[in-house]
Amino acid sequence: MEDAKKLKRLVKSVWVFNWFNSCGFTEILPVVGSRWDMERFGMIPVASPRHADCLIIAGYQTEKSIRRAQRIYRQMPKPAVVIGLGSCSMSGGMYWDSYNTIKRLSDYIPVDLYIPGCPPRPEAILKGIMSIFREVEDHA
Amino acid sequence: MIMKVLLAMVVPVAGILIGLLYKGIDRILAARMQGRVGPPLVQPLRDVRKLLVKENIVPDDAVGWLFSSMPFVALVSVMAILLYLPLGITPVLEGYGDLILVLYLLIIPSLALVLGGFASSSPYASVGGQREMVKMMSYEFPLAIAVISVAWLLYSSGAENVFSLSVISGTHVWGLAGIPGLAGLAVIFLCMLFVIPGELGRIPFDVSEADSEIAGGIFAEYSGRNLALFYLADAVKAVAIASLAVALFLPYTVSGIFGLGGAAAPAADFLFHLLKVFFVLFVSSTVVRVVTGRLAISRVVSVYWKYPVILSFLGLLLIMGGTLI
Amino acid sequence: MMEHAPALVIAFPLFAAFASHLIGRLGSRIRDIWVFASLLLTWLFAVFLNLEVMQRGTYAYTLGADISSLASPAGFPVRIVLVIDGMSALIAFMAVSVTLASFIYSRRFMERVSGGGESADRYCSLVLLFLAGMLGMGLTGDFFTLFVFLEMTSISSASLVAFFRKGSSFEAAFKYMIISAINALFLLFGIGMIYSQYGLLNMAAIANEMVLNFSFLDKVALSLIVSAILLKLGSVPVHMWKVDVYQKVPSSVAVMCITSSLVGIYVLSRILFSVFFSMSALTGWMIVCLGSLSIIVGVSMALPQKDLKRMIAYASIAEIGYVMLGIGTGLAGMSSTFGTVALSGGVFHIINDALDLGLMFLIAGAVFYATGKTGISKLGGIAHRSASLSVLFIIGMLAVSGIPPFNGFVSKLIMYESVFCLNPVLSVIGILGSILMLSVFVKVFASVFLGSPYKGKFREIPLSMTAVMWIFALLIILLGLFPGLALDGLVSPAVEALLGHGIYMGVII
Amino acid sequence: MISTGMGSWSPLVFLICVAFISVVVQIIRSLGEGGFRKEEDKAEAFFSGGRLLIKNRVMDVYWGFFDAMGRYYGWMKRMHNGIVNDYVYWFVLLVTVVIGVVILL
Repeated sequence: MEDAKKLKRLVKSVWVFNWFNSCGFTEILPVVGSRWDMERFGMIPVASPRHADCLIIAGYQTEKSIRRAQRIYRQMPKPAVVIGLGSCSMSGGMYWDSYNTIKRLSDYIPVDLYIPGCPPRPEAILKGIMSIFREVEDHA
Repeated sequence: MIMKVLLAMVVPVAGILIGLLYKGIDRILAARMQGRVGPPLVQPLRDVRKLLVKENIVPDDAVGWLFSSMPFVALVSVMAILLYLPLGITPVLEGYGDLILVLYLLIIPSLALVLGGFASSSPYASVGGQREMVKMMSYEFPLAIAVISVAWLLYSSGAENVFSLSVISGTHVWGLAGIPGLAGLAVIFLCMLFVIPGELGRIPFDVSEADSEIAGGIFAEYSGRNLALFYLADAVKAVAIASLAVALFLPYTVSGIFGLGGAAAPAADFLFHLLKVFFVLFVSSTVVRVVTGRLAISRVVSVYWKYPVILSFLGLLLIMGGTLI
Repeated sequence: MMEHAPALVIAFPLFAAFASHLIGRLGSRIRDIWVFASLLLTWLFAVFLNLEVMQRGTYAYTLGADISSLASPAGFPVRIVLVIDGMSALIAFMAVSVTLASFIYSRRFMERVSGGGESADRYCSLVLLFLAGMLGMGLTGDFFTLFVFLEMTSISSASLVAFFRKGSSFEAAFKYMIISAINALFLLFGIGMIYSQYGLLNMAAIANEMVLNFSFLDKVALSLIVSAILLKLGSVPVHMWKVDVYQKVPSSVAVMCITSSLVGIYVLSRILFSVFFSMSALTGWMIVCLGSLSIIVGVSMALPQKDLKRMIAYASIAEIGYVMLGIGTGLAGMSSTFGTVALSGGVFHIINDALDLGLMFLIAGAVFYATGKTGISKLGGIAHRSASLSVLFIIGMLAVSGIPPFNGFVSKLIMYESVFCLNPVLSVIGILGSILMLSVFVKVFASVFLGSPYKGKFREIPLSMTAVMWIFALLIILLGLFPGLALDGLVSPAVEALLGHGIYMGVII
Repeated sequence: MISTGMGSWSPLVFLICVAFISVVVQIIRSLGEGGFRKEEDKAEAFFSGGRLLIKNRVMDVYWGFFDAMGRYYGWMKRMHNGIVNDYVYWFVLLVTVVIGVVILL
């Protein structure tokens, strides 16, 4: 079964594994909460990368924490999606000149989607995820 | 005879679909109670289809043959239970198994879960496995008392072949032993409802799959189709345990009231049975799941061995008293 | 020659025990062949006994009478009378087959553990002595030979406990000696009281006398004998010695110790069913209460144990509790239908228990043979090294805790549904006991077999040991799938034999 | 097929149904993806991103049960202290109880 058909099924029930260091968690909570409710789209937070389809990496990553993030990405069963949340994952954010922060996440992990914002509002997160859905629909 | 063989083929598969249906309704109602919109009704089916597509990772240190066979054993044993249970109509394997067999068959899925968890060599899974075993030990005591006291009620009121499920689901249990019997049975029904979330691992008792504490617990290492089989086993187990509770405590059929004859009567009874199963599942697992938080494992043991055991013993004594008068 | 089978079944292992020391001088291989041949011959005798009982029903065999089938010589019966009925033939058959299996298992096991040579001779003669004692207890018809053979089993098993000549096994053997001394003492008191009153030693003759005048002294004698046998059994208040003994005894002998406690249960049921049957309601309830206590204490104490064999020993106490539950209800409800069903459940559980826990001890022995350790915390991940051991353990675990397709479930089902009529709480204790038993063995399976691969030295388990274990496993599966085979063939004649105390007395008088 | 007075149990029918159901489950199982593409440390046990240093030892099993049943196990430990004299005292207690029950009742 080639990748496009697999992604079509994956999109219908995305299980999210959160890898947060700082502000990301405060923003994912309302998305899981009653107001924005990501479960409408079949998305539930899961605890182990073995169950996960989508790895959300939020906040700045240091030298040590990126190695663990890479290992977790490798431990996820493919096909999987990686979302970089917030400007820290895009360009290091406010820690752009710090000695130990990772500047570009995609140098270490193949990132499918960046959601800008410091931190991104829940609407921005949902809009980003919708764009993944639309992109998968168009390809299939 | 052909009808029985046909039913024996259809009932397990129907059990899976009904189980997924209940899981979907359960998630929607839980969401609505929390003011959320909740997933579409077919979301569990979508989850299973997605899991089937994913890679099926077997860890290095795991005992491979045990790790992959346990999901298979769990689903097969749970589907086998449905054949012995009276789903509104007389059980498919009517003369070939009884109440104690169903009680023991309910142990196999959780045992397969525990062995699968231990076989996966992950520290989270072994902690989850131990917790699941302790939980099994604790909820089996009130469950055994509830089952035996219903059988005792039937036995002392003169029915014979008491442990066969068709006899149990045939007699109207509530009026048999006068007022004390009624009170005792109500207490025992309460304990049975209290056991169901423990048996299914729903929120107040999901110590073995606790996401926040032990990262997915027993399922930490399972992915892809193995996880799909466990997901289905959990769905079917909800139907099995709820229809056992319905068979014991709510054995009323609707075909008599509407006076339906021929083929319509079993169909109506089956649908009414599904309604009763939904009611039992809603009261015992969905509402409780939304309202309470997770218990610590030592609390689970004392919660199950203190109150329900005393209550159900009291119920048993009331029933004994009721039948003597 | 075959009509002297009852006497030969006991005499032959006795003779073989002492001869094996002499033959041991010629060479260990010849001694092994000799012991194996004698065990096989005894096994054939036992099978013949069963066939004979099926044809002739209960029959007596008087040792030393001029006509061997003379049942009631003039005056009171002085000679030793062996009474063979359904139950005693079954117990004799079980004892011999378990000893045969454990001897095949122990040939390679003792080689690695005790270094062969002189101590192997001692091991063989002690095992044969132990077997002779068990057979004697199984077949006797009178009290005093019962006492003599009880002494023989205690002494031979005590020296087997001290076989490894290590500090802790001496301590266990010392405890066992004290316990069996007290056991024999109280048994002798009881027998003495009865003998002083009736001047008889033959069980059936005493039962016949007792029907007329059942005095106060008989009640005291009954309680002394019953408590002595309960001590030998290891029911709850007096079960602690069993745990120390089973931990120190070599695993192949532990299988025989389980069978010796089952022979003890046979003796208990023989006395309560065929001799003191007038008190059956009272003693039945007592046995049921002690049995359910044994289940609860045995299983709950097995959970926290750290040593593999200690844990299985506590599990065997719980299994004895189950059998006592079945037999006690058979006694209490002697006249009713559920009594006979409970008794057949109890007797069938004797066979299952001997097989299941025997397999468990053999696996513990195999693990000890392979790794040299029995402590749970030091072992781990053996499933990676030998898959067959873990499959065997899973079969044994499911069978002991009574999970449906295996034999444990059948006997437990029969017992729950008949014990239930006596009192529903007993069935609840039974169900709870089997779920706790399952968690005991899941704990053993998880900590010994699963987890990351075992790093230490793992010797390959020889074919003879695996073959014996697989025979046990196949028997378990066979009994699980075709329970009717054992129920009609072995169990129902035994149940009729126990319940029919009239026939039992008629054979002698 | 055995039937006690109260219920019945037939292992062969159970096995036939289990065999049939396992065919159905095997069909469901075969719909799914079987293997997985090996990567550097993909198949190692998940330990929140870290490496599993102490190999998985199953220590202190059933802690919850013993903690909840603390008083019972304390009493049990005192009872099973391994001293022969106490075994004999228990036996004497058993004899008195049995004599009492047999004679009084």
